[in-house]
Parts: sequence; structure tokens; C-alpha cells
Amino acid sequence: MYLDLWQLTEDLTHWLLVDVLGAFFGWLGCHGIEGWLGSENVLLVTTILIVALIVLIVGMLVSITLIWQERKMLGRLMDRRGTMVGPIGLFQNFADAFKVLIKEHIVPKAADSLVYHVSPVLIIGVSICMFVTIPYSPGFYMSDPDLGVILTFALFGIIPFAVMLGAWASNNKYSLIGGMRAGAQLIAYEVPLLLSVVGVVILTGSLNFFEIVQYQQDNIWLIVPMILGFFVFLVSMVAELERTPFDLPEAEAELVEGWGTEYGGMRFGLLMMSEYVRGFVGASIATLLFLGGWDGPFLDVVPEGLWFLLKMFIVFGIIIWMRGAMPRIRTDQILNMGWKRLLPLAAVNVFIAIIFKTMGWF
Amino acid sequence: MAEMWINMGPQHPMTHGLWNLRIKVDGEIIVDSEPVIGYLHRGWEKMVEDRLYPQIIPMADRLCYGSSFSWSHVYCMAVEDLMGIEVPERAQYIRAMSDELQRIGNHLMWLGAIGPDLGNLTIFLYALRERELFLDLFTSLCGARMTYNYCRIGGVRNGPPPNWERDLVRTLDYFEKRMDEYEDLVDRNALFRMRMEGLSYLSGKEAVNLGVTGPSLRGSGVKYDIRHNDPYEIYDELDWHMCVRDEGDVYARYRVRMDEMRMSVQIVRDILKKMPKSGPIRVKPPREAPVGTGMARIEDPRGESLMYVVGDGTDKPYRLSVRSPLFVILSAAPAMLNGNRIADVPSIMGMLDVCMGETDR
Amino acid sequence: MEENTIYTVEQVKDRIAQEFPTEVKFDTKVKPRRLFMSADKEILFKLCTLLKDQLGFDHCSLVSGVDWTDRFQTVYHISSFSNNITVEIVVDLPHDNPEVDSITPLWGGANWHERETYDMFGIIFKGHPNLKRLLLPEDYTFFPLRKDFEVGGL
Amino acid sequence: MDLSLYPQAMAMSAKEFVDWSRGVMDDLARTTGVKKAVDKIADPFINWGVRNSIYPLHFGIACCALEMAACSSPRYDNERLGMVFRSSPRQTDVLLVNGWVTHKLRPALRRLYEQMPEPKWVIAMGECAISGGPWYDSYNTVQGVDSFIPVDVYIPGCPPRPEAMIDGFLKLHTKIKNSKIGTFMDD
Repeated sequence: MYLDLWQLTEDLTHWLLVDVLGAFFGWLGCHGIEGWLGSENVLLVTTILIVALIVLIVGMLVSITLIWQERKMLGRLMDRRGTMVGPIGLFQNFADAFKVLIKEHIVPKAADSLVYHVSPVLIIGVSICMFVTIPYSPGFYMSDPDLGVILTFALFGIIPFAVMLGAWASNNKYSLIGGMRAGAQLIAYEVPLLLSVVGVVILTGSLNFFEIVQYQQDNIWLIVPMILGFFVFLVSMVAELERTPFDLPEAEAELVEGWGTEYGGMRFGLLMMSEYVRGFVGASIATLLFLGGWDGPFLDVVPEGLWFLLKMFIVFGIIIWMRGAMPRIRTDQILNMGWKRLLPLAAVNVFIAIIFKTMGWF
Repeated sequence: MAEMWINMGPQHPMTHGLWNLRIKVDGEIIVDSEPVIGYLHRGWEKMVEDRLYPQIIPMADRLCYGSSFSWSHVYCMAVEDLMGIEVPERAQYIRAMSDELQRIGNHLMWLGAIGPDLGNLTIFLYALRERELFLDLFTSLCGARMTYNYCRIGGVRNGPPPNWERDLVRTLDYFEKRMDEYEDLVDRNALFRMRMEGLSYLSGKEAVNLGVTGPSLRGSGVKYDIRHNDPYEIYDELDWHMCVRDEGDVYARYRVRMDEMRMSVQIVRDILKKMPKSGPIRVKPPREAPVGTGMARIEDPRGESLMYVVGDGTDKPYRLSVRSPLFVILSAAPAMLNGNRIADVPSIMGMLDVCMGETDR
Repeated sequence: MEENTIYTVEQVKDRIAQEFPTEVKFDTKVKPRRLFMSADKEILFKLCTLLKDQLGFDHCSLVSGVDWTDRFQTVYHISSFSNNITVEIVVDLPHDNPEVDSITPLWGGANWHERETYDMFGIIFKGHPNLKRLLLPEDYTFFPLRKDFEVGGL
Repeated sequence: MDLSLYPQAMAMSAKEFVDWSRGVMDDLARTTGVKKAVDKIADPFINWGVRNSIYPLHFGIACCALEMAACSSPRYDNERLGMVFRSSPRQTDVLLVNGWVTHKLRPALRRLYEQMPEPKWVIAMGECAISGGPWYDSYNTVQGVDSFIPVDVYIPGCPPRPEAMIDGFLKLHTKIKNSKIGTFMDD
């Protein structure tokens, strides 16, 4: 049971453009406009725009809920209430958003103005781009590229570049060190991250999220054969998201606020938002690749998108739990861990996948 | 990357007070460092020359706000030394008990502060949660949360309130359970150990020469605790032992402080057993001090604190000079920092339990 | 450094009296584990070397100053970890030319104490590696703990 | 409405054009009543947002800093009120001066204040920040932080209890509520 977003939007667009607007212009006598509105291209473009808007709004709402989840869950882990603005603290993020809207925009005198301004736009833009590839259910998705997995990770790969740009342009020593750390760390953890996905790809034989989930629905959730891969993926993903214990680029204790030190006002809000957008995407990929995506029991009663979101929130909850229980690790230790521990483990995972495939077990 | 100087401070999350650590880094490695202090210097030693002897007690409380009681304690002891006053036994017990409770409270603040230093906020909130209990105890004892104005020249202001023993024992029982929780969270967490072990080695000989005292010194394997080696009040009659670790790294300093908290609990229990139930708690000091000098030193939560008072026959001290433990430990900071990474600065400095009020005076 | 030999207060006193019969005068005050003396400023460094190298005094607790309007005093509290003794050495300095040998080469812990004493009194410590203002801003021209500086001055 | 420059608009430089068009839009909004309408709708929301998301600067000076820390402990929990301590002055709204200010610190504090983006507030916490407190006759402290930065709320006490600090922040809530924060184009 799922909502077919595209079909629904197509119907809506058709009704809007042909039955309402077209009829109105036809009544006026502008048959040219009526025909143009009813033409295939116009319908298609409008449908795409409306779908994009819906996906953006839903994605943003989910990301905001993630911020709420983090603040509330971290609060409970620390034996306090957490945020309490609005019912169970749900409105806190909206209050923050309204506040950053009217904050003064300060550009440091010695900053490289162009790059300083472009970098947050790049970061939030790339983050929002990743909504495109994430399907919530068989019907609720933006696009269905054959190489969806590759596209998502390619978009992930742009972030360190933008971070380093912004860090350098701020003309602040803390930012610079934070940006360099971000670069080193993100590049070091891309490799095990991608290698841990290779096992999934070998088993399912596809780079398409829908086919991967279909495979899991037909056979078994991939976390069972690929438990090692899931572990490597989760750790690398936490590093990729720059969250504790791998939040070195934003290490508050020594680097003030890390590479975002000089960003205030709305730009700070955007960077904060993009962090959770990426958190949403990361948790979604883990769900899609290893936890069966929207697969789950009682599919005829429970909407599939709900299963997906539930799993995604649980994965993000694990990430929050890690933040509550662990300290930050050091620069040399993080690189050691990436290259010397996670990379071999990911390679072993690939071998396991190959063995499973050749034996024909899964 | 070329070498560059970085100012960590005056406003920086690492400082836990107000000072400026200038470090010269080569990439991530610290090659040189220099603490810059004096941002909180308010001329304490000059101002007390214009105050009556009893008026200085609340000012001594504000020397270090984390361990107020031990500062007013050392001040009163120095003036008693100058005036030649013998403190009643019950007052000595109460002082020692307050000292140990203060030590626990201060170490809990330190434990809270290293949490954000190492990147974990949970331990901060847990430690502060228990610190509130000890502040409650102090509130019932002397009416204030942090700056007590409780010690008096010749004794203490008042005896323990009714039900004091019951509350104290309950708090200590509860606190010992919580200590296990902290150790679960920190000691049994591999990442915490990774951050602390083998970091910033300081040999015992070097530490002694640099004037490092207190838990940092005992973390380097030097058996020296003023409560044991130069006993004051009634510490030589109590049942306790020194907490020493031989490793000399950050983890050892952490362990020494944790052990000290448990030891303080033991000392307080022992005091409760041995303290006389009644008796005078205060003798009346003379208004004017004689001509001469007085000196006292005690084991502050951070190390050796010493006060040297010169009297000139009037009711105001002619000169009162203070040895702050952290003042000297901070001068040893370059020896601990150089060669480590920027990421380790907060954990190394956090382990020293920085309190700038007493350092700058 | 004879770490393992444990001296009593009397032994330390005898030893110092034997080395410096005229330069060091002992105070009459007697307290357990304390030794009070005053010394000439010329032999201060030698006295400290003796204390550190032969008598096992390895910890400099405090270096401070006192302004007696006609003369300055520097006061040293030096303690021993093995003997559990603290000695107090008082050194008189002339008011117009307060100069004394630095003991930082012996005890690193005296470094900032001497800087602070310079900062507050203007007493010069000869041989100190880095004698600059420590607590007060560099551009201050006065020494606040001198008695001719009024409380609440400025 | 200043449309007299309209014929020259094509020949303006980019900056001039932006300034001119901003002025035109502003006048337009004022005269047509759009501004009033927008204010009416948006002001309550934005004012509510600003009130409920106060980020103080993580800046501990002296005794009161420990009470500031205690204020975020589970017993008092300032995050209930939307207060989060941020370390970078660029991302904060409130400068909480919690301790005495010495002459050595004064320029740094002034600079921190300048680095914070508008709208910003200053809270003086404790006697030392309000008036010099116990250090009234010191040669090295500034007698009251309001002698060089504007202070909005004073929290007396030496040191104030965490409850007093929370009360001070609630006073700041009231102050923001009664101010015009959240209205547009009101330079």
C-alpha cells in the first residue's frame, strides 16, 4: 500500500492546467493558451516541478524532525528534558529558523567575499540535491536513475570541496585547520564507505535503489549476510557526516566551531540544516542498502513509506546514541582507524560477498 | 603548512576561565607554547592590605570559586599561625570534613569540564547533576552554594545543622554508586582511553622541578600529599592513604582525581565516626595581630596552596601573599604541551583543572 | 641529590650554620617541620644550591616580596619532599636598588613567582630567563604592591 | 515615491541601481500599506522565534561562570528555554558577562561585542559585572561593564543562583516581546 506520487501529481496537474485553467481560458476564448496548457511538454514540466516541491518539503520536514529527535533524545540520554518550546519541543527548530532569518549578515573584513558567499550555497545546494535520489517507497520518489547509488555518493563527494573552500575563505586559523581536517577525514572515509557498498552491489547485481530493495524483498535483508559491511558503512557514514566521535572538523573544544566559525546568521542556519539533510540521506542509504528499505510486515495495512521512515529514524537514533556515549577521537587516530582498520574490513566484506555470490547462497 | 601562532583565548571553549594560550603549530603539531595570564588580575594582594582580618575571609572565598572553602581555610590557618591561636578539636574536624566535601565538589566540576574537552557532553551533565547534591549539603551547612564565608579565624562559624549526618551519609552512599557510573562511561570506553593514555608524559623528577603539585604530581608517581607529609588539622589521626599513579600521563592524572574522590568519601565517613559530638567550635581571635609572620599550607584540590601573612601590630595585614597551585602548574604547561597535537590541548589543559581566579589573583 | 637521606630540622640547621656561619641568621621561632632564617643576598644562590643538592630540598613553594618602605624583602618558602621540612628564607634588599640572584636555574617552579614579584614590586632577579610583566599589561609603569602606591590608585 | 531617477536607471552602476530600487520598493511598501500588513502577519512569528531561541556566548569569566554551567545541568536545564551556548560570537545573540572585567580584558570584551551580529543583547551577571562588586577599590578592574558596552538586563547576586540567571533570561524574553524586533524594513 503506497502513494503513487507521480500518478497523483500528474492527475493533479492535468486537473489544474486542463480542467481549471484551460477551461477558464477556453471560456475567455483564448484557445491558443488552452491548447498550450494542455500540451504534453507543459504538463510534464509542471508535474516535475510540483513533485520536486513536494519532495523538497517532505525532505526538509524530515530533516527538521531529525534535529528535534537529536535534541530530545540527547537530552534524555543526559538525564534532562531537552528542548520544550511548543508541544514536546517540536517548535524549537522553527523558532531557530525565524531567528536566523533576521540576524545581521557579517562578512569578515579579510574574507574572500565571493568564495565565502558561494560555499554555504554549494553545501546546502548539494545536500538538497541528494533528495533527488532517495526513494521513500515504490511510489514516493523524485527520480529513478539506474546508477542511483553512484549518483548519491558522487554528491556526497562534493561536500569536502565546498567545506575546504568555505574554511579557506573565512580567513580564520581555526576555520583553516577545521577545513583541512574535514578534507583529510572525508577523503579517507570515502574509500571504506564505497568499498562497503561494493559488497551489496555484488550480491544484488544492481546500482539502482529500487532493484536493491526488490532483491531484499525477494531474498533477505542484506544486513544478515553483510553484517560486517553494515558496520563499516555505519562508521564511515558517521565520519562522513562529521558527527561525534568523528566531528573533528567542528571540534568545539579546540577549534571553537570548526570550519564554520566565521559563518553567522542565516548562513549558520543553512550549514546546520545541511548537516541534518546529510544525516537524513546517510541514514536513508543505510536503510535502503542494508535494512530492506520499505520492506516490512503488514504491507497491506501499513504504508511502505512509514516503514522506511521508521527504520531511518532508528538508524539516526543509533548515530545520536553514539554521540551521547563517546568522546571525539584525535586526528591521527581517525586516519589510522580509517586506513588501517575500516579499509581492510571493507575489503574482507567484498570477499565475503564474492564468496556468497559464487556459492550461490544468497 | 608553514608554522603559525594561534591564540587560544581569551574567549575559547578550552580555557575554562579566562586566559590565553598561545601555541605555535607546525600543521597539527605544537612546537612552542606560551600561556598568557592576567586577564582576571584584580589586585587581590593589594586590596587585602586595606581590609580587616575577618573581612578578608569572603574575599579569600572568591580566590577560587571552584574550591572556595579550602581558600578561606588556608587563609584562616595562616592568620591563626600569626596570632598563635589553637583551634578547638571539633572545629578542626568540621574544617577537614568541609575540605573533603569541597574536594569532591571541585573534582566533580573538573570531571564535568573534561567532558566537553574530550568531546562528550554526557559526562558533563552527569557530573554536574551530582555536584548539585554536594552544593545542597553546603547550602544546608552554611547557606551559600559556592562562596561560603564559613571558615572563621579560630574555628568555624556554626556547627552542622540538624539531620546533617543523615543527609551526608545518604548523599555519600548515592554518590558512590554514581562513581561507578562515571567509570563505566569513561574508563570502560575505549575511545576515552585512546584519548588519554600515553599522552603528555611528565616524569616525576621534571614535575617536581617545575613545581607541579597536587593530583598532577601524584599522577607522575611522586608520593607527596601535604595532608600526609605536612599534616594539618586532624589529618594524621584519620584512616586514609595517598592516591598515586606511576604512569605520568593524562590518564594517570585523571585516575588520581577519581581515586581521590573515593578517598574523600572514605575520609568523610571516618570523620563522622571520630568527630566529637559536642564542644566548642570557635575561639575568639584578637582584633589586632602581633608583629611577625604566619604561614600555612594545605592540600587544595588542585595542589599545594600556601599563604604567607605579615602582621605589623594593626588590625590589617601588612602583606598577604598567596601561592596558587595552578599558577605554578600553568607555568609548566609548555613542558606538557610541546610535541603534542592541537586536538590534545583541551585534554591536557582540562586535566589540570584550570581555575583562573586563584592564578591571577 | 641525596634523596634517600632523611634530615631532621636540627641537622639541616647545623649543616647550614656550618657552611654559612655569619651570613645566615636563624629565627628563634620554633615550629614542627619549619625552619626560619634570614640570609644575605650575596650568598642566597649558594645557600639554595646547598639546600637543593645536598639537603634534598626539591620544591620551591613560593617566592614573594614585602615592601618595608626602607627596604625590600624577598621571602622564599622552600620545602623538601623527603624531609617534610619547609624553610623560610628572608632576604633584605636595599630600597633604591632591589636586585637579587634568580633561583629559577635551580627550581623551575620559581620562574613565574619571580616574574610576578618583579611585576608587583619591581625587584630585579638577575639571571632570570624571561623577566617580563606577567599579570599586568606590558605598558603599565607602576609597581602596585609597593607601599607608595595607594590602594584604589589610578 | 522617488521615481525621478527612472530615466537614468539604465545608466546606473550595479550598486547604485540596487540602492535606488531598494528605496523605490521601500517607498512603495510604505505608501501602499504592504509594510503594515506584512508586519502584522510576520512580526508575531519572528518575535516569538527570537524570544525562544536565545543563544548566549559560551564565555566564562569568573565565579558566575560556574553558575552558568550549573544552569545547563539537569536540575536547571536551560535548553528548555531554547538557550544553547555557542562558542563563536558570530552565531550568538546574548553576551553574558559573568564576572569582573579587568583593564586587560576590556578591549577583548568590547571586540567580542562588536563581532556579534545584530540584534544582540548584553546581560550583566553578578555584582562584579554590574558595579565592580567586592573589587570596588582595585587598580585593575573596570567598575561596571555598562561603562563601555550597553547592558540590557542586570542579574544581581554574588554569585546569582541558577534560578536567578533563568529569571534574568525571562526578563530578556519580556524585553524582546515588547520591542519591535521582527518588523521589516524598519531601519
